Amino acid sequence: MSTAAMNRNTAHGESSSSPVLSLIDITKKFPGVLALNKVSFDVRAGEVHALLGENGAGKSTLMKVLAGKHQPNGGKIILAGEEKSFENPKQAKKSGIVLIHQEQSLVPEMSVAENIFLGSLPLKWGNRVNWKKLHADSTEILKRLKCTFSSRDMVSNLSIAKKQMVEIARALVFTPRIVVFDEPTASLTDHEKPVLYDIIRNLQEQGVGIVYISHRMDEIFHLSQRISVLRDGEYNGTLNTVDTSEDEVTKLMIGRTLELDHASKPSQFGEKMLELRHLTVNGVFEDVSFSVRKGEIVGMYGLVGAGRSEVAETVFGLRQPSVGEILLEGKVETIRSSHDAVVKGIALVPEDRKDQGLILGMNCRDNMTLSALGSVSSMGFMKTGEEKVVYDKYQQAMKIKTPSWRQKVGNLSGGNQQKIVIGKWLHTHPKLLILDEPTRGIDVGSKAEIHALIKELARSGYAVLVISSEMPEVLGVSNRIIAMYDGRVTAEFDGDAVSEDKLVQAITGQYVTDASGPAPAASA
Amino acid sequence: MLKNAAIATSVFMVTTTIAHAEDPYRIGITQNNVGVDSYQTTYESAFEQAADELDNVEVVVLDAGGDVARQIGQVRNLIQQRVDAIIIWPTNGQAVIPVIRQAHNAGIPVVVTNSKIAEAGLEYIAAFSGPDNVQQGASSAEMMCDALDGEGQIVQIAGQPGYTTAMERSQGFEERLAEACPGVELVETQPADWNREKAQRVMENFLTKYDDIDGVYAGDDNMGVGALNAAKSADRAEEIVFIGATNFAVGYEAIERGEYYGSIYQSPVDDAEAALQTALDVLSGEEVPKMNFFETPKITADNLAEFEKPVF
Amino acid sequence: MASIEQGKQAIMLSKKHKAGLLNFLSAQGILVFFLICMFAFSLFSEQFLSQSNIMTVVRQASIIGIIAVGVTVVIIGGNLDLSVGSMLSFSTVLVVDLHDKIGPAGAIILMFVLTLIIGAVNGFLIGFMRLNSLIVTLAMLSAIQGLVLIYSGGKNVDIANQSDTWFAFFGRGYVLGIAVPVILFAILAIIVQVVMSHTSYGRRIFAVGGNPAAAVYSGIRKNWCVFSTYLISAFCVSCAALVLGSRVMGSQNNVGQGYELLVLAGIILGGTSLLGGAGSIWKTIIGVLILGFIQNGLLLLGYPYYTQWLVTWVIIILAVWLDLANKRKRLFTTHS
Amino acid sequence: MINMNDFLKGSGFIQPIWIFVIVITVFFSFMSEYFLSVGNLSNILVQTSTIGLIALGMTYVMINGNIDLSVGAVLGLAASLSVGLQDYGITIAVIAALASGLVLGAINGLIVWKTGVNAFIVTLGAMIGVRGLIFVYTEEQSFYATNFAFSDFGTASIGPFPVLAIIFLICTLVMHLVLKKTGHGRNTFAVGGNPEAALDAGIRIGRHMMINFIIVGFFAALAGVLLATQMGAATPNLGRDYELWTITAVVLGGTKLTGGYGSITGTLGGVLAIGILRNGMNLMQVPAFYVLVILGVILISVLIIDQRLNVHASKGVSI
Repeated sequence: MSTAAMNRNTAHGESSSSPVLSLIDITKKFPGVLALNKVSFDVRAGEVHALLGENGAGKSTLMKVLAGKHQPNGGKIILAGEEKSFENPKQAKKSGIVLIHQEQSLVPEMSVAENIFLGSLPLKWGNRVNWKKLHADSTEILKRLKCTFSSRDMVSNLSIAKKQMVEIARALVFTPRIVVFDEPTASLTDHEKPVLYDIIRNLQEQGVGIVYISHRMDEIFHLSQRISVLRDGEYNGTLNTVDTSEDEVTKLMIGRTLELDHASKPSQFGEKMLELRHLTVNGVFEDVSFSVRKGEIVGMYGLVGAGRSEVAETVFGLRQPSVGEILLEGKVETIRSSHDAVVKGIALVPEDRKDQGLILGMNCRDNMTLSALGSVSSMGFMKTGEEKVVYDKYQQAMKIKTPSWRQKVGNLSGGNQQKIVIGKWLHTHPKLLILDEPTRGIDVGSKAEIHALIKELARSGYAVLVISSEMPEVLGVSNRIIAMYDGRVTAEFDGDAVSEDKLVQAITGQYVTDASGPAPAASA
Repeated sequence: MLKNAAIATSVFMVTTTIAHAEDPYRIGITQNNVGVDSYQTTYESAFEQAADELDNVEVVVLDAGGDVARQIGQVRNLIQQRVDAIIIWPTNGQAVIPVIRQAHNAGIPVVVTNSKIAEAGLEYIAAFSGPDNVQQGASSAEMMCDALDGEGQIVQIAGQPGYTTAMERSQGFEERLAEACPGVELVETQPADWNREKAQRVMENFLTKYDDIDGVYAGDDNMGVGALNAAKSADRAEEIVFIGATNFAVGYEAIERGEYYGSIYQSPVDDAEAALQTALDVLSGEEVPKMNFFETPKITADNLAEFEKPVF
Repeated sequence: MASIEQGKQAIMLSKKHKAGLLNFLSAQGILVFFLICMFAFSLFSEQFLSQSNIMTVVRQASIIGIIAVGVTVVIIGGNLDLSVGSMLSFSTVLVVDLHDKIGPAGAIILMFVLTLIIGAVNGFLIGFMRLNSLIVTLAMLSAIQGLVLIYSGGKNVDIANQSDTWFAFFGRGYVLGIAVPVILFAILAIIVQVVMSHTSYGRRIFAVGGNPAAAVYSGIRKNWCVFSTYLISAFCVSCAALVLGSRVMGSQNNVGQGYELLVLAGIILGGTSLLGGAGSIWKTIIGVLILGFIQNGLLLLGYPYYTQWLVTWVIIILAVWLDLANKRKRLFTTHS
Repeated sequence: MINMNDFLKGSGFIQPIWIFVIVITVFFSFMSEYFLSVGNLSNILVQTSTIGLIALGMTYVMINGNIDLSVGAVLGLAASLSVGLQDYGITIAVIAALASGLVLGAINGLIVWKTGVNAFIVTLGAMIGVRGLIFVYTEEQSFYATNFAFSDFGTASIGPFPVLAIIFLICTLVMHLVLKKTGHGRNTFAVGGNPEAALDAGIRIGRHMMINFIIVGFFAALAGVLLATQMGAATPNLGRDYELWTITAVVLGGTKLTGGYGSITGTLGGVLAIGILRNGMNLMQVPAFYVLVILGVILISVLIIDQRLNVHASKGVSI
């Protein structure tokens, strides 16, 4: 702790300008929980200040206090030398503080312009919207962001990346003094990120103070000047980016050095567990062929919208193929429904944990046994004793941190939630495990644990398909990598012998191997 | 039955007198709420049958489903279609007056059937044809007096609040009761919406609330039999006199068994035929009195044999 | 880090113990409210707590209660069923009309089969066609009412020989001094409660209502689950029709009109959320009984019948509000 | 084929419900000679104006992500007040009636806003309770307007156009413009489409909800007053089941129960569809019992068609 305190002092000492924003001793209590305990944080004009911490450390709460969404129980907010207290988000926005959300916070059935000016539509007399001004102003903002879409487009028709741009455009409505980016790249792919970086630098040049929250070390070291760390609701130090290393930051975040599982990738492969032959779902993806062997981890890499999740959903019986075959252990199978898929030994850890993975209002135990209720019941009646045994087994095996099995899963951190989803599927004893973005929005510690778990599962004979938009993840776990672009498989690589350049080219449609090119039969 | 015969003859006569007319008369009827009870349903089929038997009548049969607004719309539609006459079974005695006035102004004669409309509207209608509900209530009160020998405490189960028939029967009953036998005290009135099950529930509550009930007056036999059911379940049917109105088959049988004291005999067939006949009379230019009540006699165990069992 | 977590939990737990009684009371708020109501009425009316009055109220409430048991399952599964009113008319008219035509046994069997078919139509449209349950059951409310009228030709139906048919048992019979409708209600409630809380089927329904997408992604056959809740609802309506038909020994075409709202009011009053994934049969029973006793109590006190509507208005909102307020630990929402 | 889909889906300028309206109009005009007459068409407009006026307000409430089940009862109360208070003069009676709608709407809105209780539950309670208020006020009696000026208004026409139809169409136009062009209208979409985002953007979601409940309360009351002018009277049971037909009409018009999507033009189509079906079936003398079944079946069919079109449009997995 003393090193951290020292670092903080050093950081302050070196500052060329005084902070435009200071949060001093902010305390926030929720019923039964002390979410923030006397946290201090400041941002200078024109700097990118990264805010780090594991999930549940209090980053988002701190930013919500700043943006007027929560009222602090103690502490001060000083903006440009003036003490402020924001009763609602609008006041904070008026003072030039803008929060760009992690979750999509757009209204789908409204135009881009209306979304940009949400809550502050320009009005004429009689409460009438001044459309001329609205679109003129919006167009100008979009131009600054180099966006190609029109302010009149309906948001529901935009791609995820473009939606993210609309969120950012919102920040520029009022001349912002502070912009908070909360996991802005979560839904962006690697090739879309540079646009975002440009925007951030542009804001910096205009003297805007940036708070940047992310789990991705590479981004933080690429962008930020300073890094502050929160742990368990308490301030844990500030570091100058140039003077520190990933290891030091990680240590500060989790309070220990990360015990990375450096065990190598699995290497013993069995027969083909899953094989797709020219699989097509009309209008979604086309002519997808690849296979996964037992004991093998196959990574599927591509942009959001490239059709990766959709391929997984088709294998899991949630979509029906228009053309092509799915083979399980060498036999052609029709998978009619997700229930059918479970019976046939397929497990899918879905992309969206909260919406697809868990029943948030149910307790940990009930979520854990949900996919294999037959195993913990007889004649339809639940055997609660056995249920508890099953739960305890996976809870211990995966080190799930929860006070009791009675805890609602909605109250757990992202990492622990994801482990419950994985536990749920392991208990079905599948032969094929598909993980769609298994570590999205999960803190560094849990991430490493999950990666190790995936490798261990493969070594014990599972066929594993990992879908991810994070290159390090794909490279780190996969034996083979399937690249997808625009609904097609563009290339297949050896996981240990591929260059990052080639991968990027493959998922942006610039590189196609001969082997996986579209077969002429499929287009007929 | 003499009366039926009389109507049949008059229908026959009308048929012969206007058989030479080039176009048949188009008569539109909008009923209150067919299907809510058998009376209205029987009325409808009797009306259609009576019309079928005449060559020169074409009818447009509509049902308001108990909704005043819909009935008004239907009358407007009938005006629009330029029917020759409109028969209306009012969902509400006052609310239909403006639209009746509209029909009147459009030169289409209106015959009100079954339940009366308020005085203000009388000048716009050609005639009313139906039972006298106030008189029915009074008759029931008289039966109650006879049955109880002018002494006792009774309860009333009324029809759906806000409906003319329910109000008129209650009014007739209460006024006549006070007048004819002040010794009989009406302790409580609750509505049961013409619904037998509801009447059964209301009566169950009366039975727990009052240790001593000598008589029950129900707005129709359907509800009266519900009350009887409740009293039988509580083993108190013996000590209670049940009197209803609009004799239903179930009520008729109960009178036969001696469980039910009496009711008012009112035939939907008479009702329907009288309405059609009144309309035809008006169309053929006859002088028709404003108020045409058909007879609704008391029915008790004494004169039960004089009446056919109702078909509904 | 683990120790901090545990520390936090320990603090939370000890706080919980201190507020134990208060928590218990607020969790059982509706039950407490129920007892207060009963007490208040008994002060003003001597008959209110008499055995015969209580039995009357419970017997009268059991028809609504039986239907509410089924609809609670539908609601836990994340849907609504507004068609139960018309369906009750349909089943009652059917069983009464068929009684004299094919005998009581045949009538009952055929009535159950046909009602279940209607339930299956609801279930098919909502479960498999994935249509919105509010609108579908609203449309069915109208369509089934039409079917009843077409079937009966708009006439009342009656059982001719009422004195010696064993059909009378369901609505008028007594076993050990307890009315058969009450016994049926109790048996159905217990069975369904056990199914919902102790079987894998019940667990699946809770999952489907709690998060339909996650249920599908967990390999649960959501469509079948939703479909089956409407069969349960239809089955309960059939049982209610049995009681109603036997009690009245006749039926009108609109006998079930408005029941859908009474049932919903009882369920909401009991505290089952309309959002799905939560709720219980016990709550529903309490809610239905509260409605019954309030109606009865007000009548005994001599208030006109429509005052119960005003009282229902107030207590429904109060009950749900206080429940919510207790969960969020504050009386009012904070947004502007 | 794809173009046809787009067309039916309403991404063009014609909404699917209007195609349905056109189809049944053509159908009935072949089936009945009276159907296409000016008189009959204006009849349809007058008859749909009651449900139609309420549906205008209901569209706002539903786009806002709420629902109002109490409209039928509010209509009944306003009708009773507008007739029952005529001893104080027609103007005062009408003002009091409209005010009752505003107040009850405000009460509903305030409860939804401040307590956070689901609007379905709040207004279900109000639906039962306000009906109780009517009975307390009227003591179960129907009220009669002694002054014919009141009922003359309900039957008056300007040229061939009935006054009630004109009022309805003007209100429709105004509400369409308010929804499309004003800050309140746009924010109504925002609150229904994404309440969380609206809150973050500083939109006062509680206030917008309350305003919309007041709007629907007002229109329910206005519909009640106008219905009373058609009858020159008011009955305590007036407006029962109207909430169901109103919601049905709004949903037919394409407004989503989940909020954030809908239009007044669609609602107008929905209201007209139900009105034309009822009128046309009356003209064809379809027995009343069958009308109920046909309306139910048509409603479900429209839902199915609408869903099929949307499934093809969205590429997501249908859960």
